Amino acid sequence: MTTHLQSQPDAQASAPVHALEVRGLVKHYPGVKALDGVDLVVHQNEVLGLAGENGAGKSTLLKALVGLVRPDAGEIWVRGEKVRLRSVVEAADHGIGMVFQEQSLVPNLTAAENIVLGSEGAGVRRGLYRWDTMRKLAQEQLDKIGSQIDPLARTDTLTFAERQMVEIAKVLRIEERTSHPPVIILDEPTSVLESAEIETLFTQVRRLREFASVIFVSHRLDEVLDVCDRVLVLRGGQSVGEVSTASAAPAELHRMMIGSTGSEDHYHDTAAERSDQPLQPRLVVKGLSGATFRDVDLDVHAGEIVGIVGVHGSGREDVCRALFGAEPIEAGEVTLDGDKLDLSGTRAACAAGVGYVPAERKIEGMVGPMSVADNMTLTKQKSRCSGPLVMPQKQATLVDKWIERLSIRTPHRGTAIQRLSGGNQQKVVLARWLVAGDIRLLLLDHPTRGLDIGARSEVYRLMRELANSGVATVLLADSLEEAIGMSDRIIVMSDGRATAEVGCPSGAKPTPLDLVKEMV
Amino acid sequence: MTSPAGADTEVVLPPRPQPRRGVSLRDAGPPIALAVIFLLFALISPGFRTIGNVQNIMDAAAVLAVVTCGITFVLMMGSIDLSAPGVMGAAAIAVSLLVANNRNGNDWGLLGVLVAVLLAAALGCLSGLALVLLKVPSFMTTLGVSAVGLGVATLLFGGVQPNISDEMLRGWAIERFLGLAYLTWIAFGCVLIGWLIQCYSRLGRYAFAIGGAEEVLALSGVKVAPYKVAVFTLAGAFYGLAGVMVTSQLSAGLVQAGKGYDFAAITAAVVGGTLLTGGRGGILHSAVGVLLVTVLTNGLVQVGVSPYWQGGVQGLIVVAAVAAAVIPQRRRNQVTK
Amino acid sequence: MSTPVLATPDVGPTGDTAPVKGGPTLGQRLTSFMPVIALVVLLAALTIADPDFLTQRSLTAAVRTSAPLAVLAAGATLVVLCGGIDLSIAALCSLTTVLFAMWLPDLGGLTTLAAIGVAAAIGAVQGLAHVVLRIPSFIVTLGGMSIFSAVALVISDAGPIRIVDRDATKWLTLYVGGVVPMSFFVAVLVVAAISLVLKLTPLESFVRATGYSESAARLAGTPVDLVKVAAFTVSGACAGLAAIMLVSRNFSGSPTMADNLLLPAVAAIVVGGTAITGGHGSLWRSLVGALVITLLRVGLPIVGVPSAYEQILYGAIIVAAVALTLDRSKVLIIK
Amino acid sequence: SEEAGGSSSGGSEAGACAPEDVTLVGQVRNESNPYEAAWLDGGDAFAEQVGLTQDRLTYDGDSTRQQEQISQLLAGDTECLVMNILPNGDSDTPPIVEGAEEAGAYLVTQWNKPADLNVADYDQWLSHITYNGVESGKQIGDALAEAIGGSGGIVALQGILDTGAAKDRFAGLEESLAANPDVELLDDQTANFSRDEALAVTKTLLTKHGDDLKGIWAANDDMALGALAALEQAGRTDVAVVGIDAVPDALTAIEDGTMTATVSSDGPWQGGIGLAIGFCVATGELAVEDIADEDRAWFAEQFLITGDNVGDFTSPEVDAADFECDNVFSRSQGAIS
Ligand SMILES: Nc1ncnc2c1ncn2[C@@H]1O[C@H](COP(=O)(O)OP(=O)(O)OP(=O)(O)O)[C@@H](O)[C@H]1O
Ligand SMILES: Nc1ncnc2c1ncn2[C@@H]1O[C@H](COP(=O)(O)OP(=O)(O)OP(=O)(O)O)[C@@H](O)[C@H]1O
Ligand SMILES: [Mg+2]
Ligand SMILES: [Mg+2]
Repeated sequence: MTTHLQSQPDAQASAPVHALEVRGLVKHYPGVKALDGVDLVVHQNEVLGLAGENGAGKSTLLKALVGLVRPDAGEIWVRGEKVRLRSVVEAADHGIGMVFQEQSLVPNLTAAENIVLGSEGAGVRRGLYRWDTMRKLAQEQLDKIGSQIDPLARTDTLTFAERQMVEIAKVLRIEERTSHPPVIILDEPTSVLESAEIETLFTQVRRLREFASVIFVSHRLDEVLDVCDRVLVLRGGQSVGEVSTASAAPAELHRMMIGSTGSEDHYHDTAAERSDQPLQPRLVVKGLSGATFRDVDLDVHAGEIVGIVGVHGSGREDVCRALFGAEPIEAGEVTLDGDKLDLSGTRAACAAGVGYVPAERKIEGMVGPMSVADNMTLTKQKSRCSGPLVMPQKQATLVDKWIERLSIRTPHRGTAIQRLSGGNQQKVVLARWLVAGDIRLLLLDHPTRGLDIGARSEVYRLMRELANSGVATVLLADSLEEAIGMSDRIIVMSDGRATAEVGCPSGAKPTPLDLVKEMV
Repeated sequence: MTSPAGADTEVVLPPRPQPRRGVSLRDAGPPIALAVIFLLFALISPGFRTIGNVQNIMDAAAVLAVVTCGITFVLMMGSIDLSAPGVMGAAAIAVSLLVANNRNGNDWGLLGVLVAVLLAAALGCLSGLALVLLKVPSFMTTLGVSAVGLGVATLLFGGVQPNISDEMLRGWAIERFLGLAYLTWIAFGCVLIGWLIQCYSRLGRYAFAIGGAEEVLALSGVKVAPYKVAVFTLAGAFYGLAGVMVTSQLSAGLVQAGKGYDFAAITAAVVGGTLLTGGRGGILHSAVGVLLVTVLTNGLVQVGVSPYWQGGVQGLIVVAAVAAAVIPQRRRNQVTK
Repeated sequence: MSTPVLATPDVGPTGDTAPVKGGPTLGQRLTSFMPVIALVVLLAALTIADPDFLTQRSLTAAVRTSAPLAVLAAGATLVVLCGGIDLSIAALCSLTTVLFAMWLPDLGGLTTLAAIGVAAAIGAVQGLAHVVLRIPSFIVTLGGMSIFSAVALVISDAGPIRIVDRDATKWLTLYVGGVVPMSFFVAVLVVAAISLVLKLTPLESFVRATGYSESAARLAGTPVDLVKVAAFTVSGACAGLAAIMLVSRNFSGSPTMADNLLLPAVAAIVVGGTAITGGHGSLWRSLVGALVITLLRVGLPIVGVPSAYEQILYGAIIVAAVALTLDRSKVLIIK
Repeated sequence: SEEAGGSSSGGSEAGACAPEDVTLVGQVRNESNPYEAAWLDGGDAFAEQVGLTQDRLTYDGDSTRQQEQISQLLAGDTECLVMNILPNGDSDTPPIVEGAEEAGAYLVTQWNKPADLNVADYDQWLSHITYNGVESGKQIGDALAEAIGGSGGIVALQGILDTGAAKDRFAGLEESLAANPDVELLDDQTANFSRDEALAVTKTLLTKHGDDLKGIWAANDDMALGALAALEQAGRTDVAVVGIDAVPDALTAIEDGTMTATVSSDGPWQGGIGLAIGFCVATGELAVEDIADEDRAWFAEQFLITGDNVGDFTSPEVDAADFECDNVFSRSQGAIS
């Protein structure tokens, strides 16, 4: 059931005033119109989903709702009152709080401090901390989401997922701050979570609905349909339609997002495309040991995608980094196409034709202030140089080709990458390994984290293409489904050891449950 | 670890995921280096291991410790502060003209000290304001304020050396309690206050947080600018007190009272484990760093290293100490600036 | 959760994202000229204070004076661009003046090359210590500073060494076209050469990537360590060249000759608008910064500002100059 | 400048200047120490005497900055420029001399000059005045030896190691030690002519040598005063201290009996005399050729000040008669050998 006009109030939301209403919001950035007259209505006690491609303007819209982005035009109404939001504090005073897409915790403070940051309340009196109160306040928040995290642990000792929990606990402080029912905004909260935690989060979201309104963003459309009451679709900075989740299917949503139709296997998993495996594996890892992993054996054939799954702390990430020479190893032998792989540093790995896409894009993946073009050609200088000299024309042609191929939304190849939306940034990082075309082994750590379904599909297609052209791929997938969908074989790791291997040939895929059994 | 995290966790908590590698060793490095160097000197030189010399080391560390207290907060924010020479000079001259002295009839006593410290705090505040209002990096604002402070001091100095005759202020350097000069106790007080500020005040914690992730504070609705200004003001006050202490020691107000203390204090803080990029370390780290530097200076004289070589040997040992301290925390993709 | 079966958009970039020209805007162009504007304003102010200041002789002298500072600052700018700092430049420069003076009688014309070579090698050693031992550059070079000073003191027997044979440095005292002092000409050449090499090769990306985000640069396979060592090496070589310039000016080498140039050199870098946090900036900016700092150092007293006020003005002006020159769109957080 | 000059030959037109056209420049390290401030005041006094003003330049003890200022100065109008310069170190003199020679400015230097640089080789470099550092070092050494009764241990605080003054004075001490075989030099350290550094170094030396230490020889009064502060803080009254320069505080200390001896160089006179010589030549009252070779580089008279004669020096005055053109070399103690 799709309506392309949203002014007519939904029958089920009978409340006289909307919790939040946005009219004609416009925001320009140099070269981009991030928001182009967005309208949005959030009813009391509902979960509104927000869907749209990377760069559709979701984060910008949401940041405008918490006073971080000043819109160029348009109005924001909170509970029937027109407001101007100039800061996070003002938004919080109106009962609007947000969990940001990029993690935003202070790493060297305790979890408790992060949770109460900016609204310490009784935790601080006359500028002095009262740690007991502080911990109690934080514990209350953590209890709400049933988290076991020690409030006095330093945040940088927590895992990614734990930190995400702290963020959610933090935004829930808004309940204490206002007497009105709050509006809580979650911008891609699940992209870094595992399925168990996602369930916890959804329980929270459903609990929140009892007394608050929630705006929820995710690129996993099934999730959106699962947890939301209504989904608003954004495209090119405009609201293009609304879907009631009771009846919609992901495909329909997706069609609205991209504005065209089409149907294809999401994972492009067609057995026919795969060539016969050579006898000799391309990558052979024997007894690899490091600080967080022991005796890992692994082999990957050319053209094969091997997924590694495991719970947090399984050490799979460090194995990946070690194979790229970014983490020291204590023992073990690694060969690539029969030659010993030099693990002494990242440069040697690059030279040997190994590529690595790190999970923490913002810190490790990209050089924020540098241009899209420079980020894309940073590794494979050969692709833009002739001899020792950089050829700007050669670079421009090449970069534009890849911008087009991967549908990277950027005003220009010279735009600083930090100005792009998260998904588009990830595409640039991926492109970095593809420009030279001499890659033999690709290590992908959550390569689709934060990507919209179209982009993700594009990445999957790329991975397939690469595999078919003979690249061996190690994949730490974003979800078990992704691992199953993409991999030819899956290695299960726990406590730093490879504990099982599950084959998943095309047509005979295991279910996520099969894997979970192996993981615990 | 100076974080209060461990201090009041009396409830039993669920088991943590294994701690990050190297956390404990990172903080243990500087104290170990201090102990090793101290023992080494004690072995080599009989003069070094006397009680008198240990008292002397503590006394000699007093001024540097106070300066370092101030600079630590700035470094914790990830900023840098080169204003100590100017601010100390201005405070030194100011206090020597306000307490009983040979230049004018003032005899303000403790009030004079307070005014000098306030003047210094105002200069510090100036650095902070220039940083947040003009958005000029602290490296430059503090360098500028240092020059301004020296200029103010030279103006006040006016060609005739001000000498203090104030008994109280002179007594700070001379009179002793439990074998240590009052000034040394003042330094202890400063370290204690600094530590309390760092652990129990919003200012201290926010300074720490600003060094960790400034942009996040803004996302959380915290206005960082006032805290930055406050930190520079606090640092200025510490420098001012240090300037007063130098004046007390020399019984005279010198424009050059703070010469060299900027780099000495940064060295001490960094040797103690405070990172120049901010967000790590703290007052207790810095205190260890101050002792390390002072022990080195004293020990090299005691051992009789040629004055030509002393600076070089000290530099070498500082580098070696830091190198030894970072070895346990070395990681492949660690960023070293 | 099910595996969604969805369409792949195999169309190009959708919607309104047709690439627009992304060249620098007028505002951006203006900020990159800010150091020059600051220089002109300062010169105008000095001329108003003392009209005699704006004579060709006087300007030539100022430009000549700025040469060693400019070379020192230019070299150290590379290290700053990589995200580090080199505090040893001044001490290394002093040491090189001593080495030059000591070697000149034996090596003759080769001394210049030998001295610069040794300075470069010393810079490289510091760079290696920084990347291999993972000691912050601030500490390595702070240590280097005191070590070089000590060595210089010891080998020179704590005194200046006079140069009798001035032929080896005479070329630096000549004038190009009768007006441009050779030393400044050389400084410009050095800046131009280094800038060109950076611009035309991938080195510039390497340096900037290292300075903006070292871990990302490393994971992209950029030769971070090599780039840093190279930066320190160039910085050392520049300190060596600055030493030759000082010797040509002072007719002697002395173990403390350049020590006081450290803060002015760093100030020149920052006044030029290079971000002290790394990544953003250029050698040209430092060259202009060096001119600004030189005008402040020599101009203020010469136009008759009394010593105490001179310091206050100096402080105020360098802060104001940076407020003018720093391109804040490139530096997100000002520390 | 149009007046007919009295000079006969020479590269420059010596004596071509009308008195009112003469520019007087005095340059010292900084105005923030009493000795150099007094020097500049002496220059002002002379300038007033001839109806002119003196341009006061300071370079903050920074050799490069001194050179930069001089070359900028010489790039201006140099026709009737008279400079009385305190070069920062020996090596700073040759470029100043050559610059002045080329530009035709009249130059008098004081204190620092490389031994092999001959003033008579130049036309514009009128004179170099210094004090016999070996002599003064020896004088206070002897005074110190006498004060400690001819035998016992002493320590030496050296000045900035690469200055001629520091070296000469220390050489004087060594001569004195040779003459007083029972006096033993226990240690020598540098405190860089700084009061603050002297305080710290002396404290360490006091604990190192304890009661063996009977006397402190300091290469200038600032360090002597720092040492006195250290002694006061250590509660030691049995240690004799000597210095050089006769700064007001040292004279007070000698009056009080806490310090033993110092040597006066008469700063105000130094500030005036250099300008006076230059002025006399510039206006033609004195011709360079007429200056005797032994007056081109000479030792000026210095006075050992002890408790006996300190009263004569406590209020230094410039005597206009000293600056008369036929009197400018009256304080000469002979040519520098
Ligand atoms: N600070 C900025 N400066 C310039 N352009 C920006 C800025 N922030 C966002 N944009 C642009 O605005 C558009 C919308 O970005 P936004 O982050 O809102 O997308 P999004 O829908 O959240 O995408 P994603 O799913 O990838 O997070 C993008 O084209 C992006 O490049
Ligand atoms: N460099 C490090 N120093 C200290 N601890 C680390 C380091 N890297 C990882 N860890 C910890 O080691 C454990 C293993 O982490 P790793 O990221 O390899 O697991 P993972 O299976 O990839 O988890 P995820 O699914 O969250 O990516 C985690 O608890 C992590 O916090
Ligand atoms: Mg987004
Ligand atoms: Mg991981």
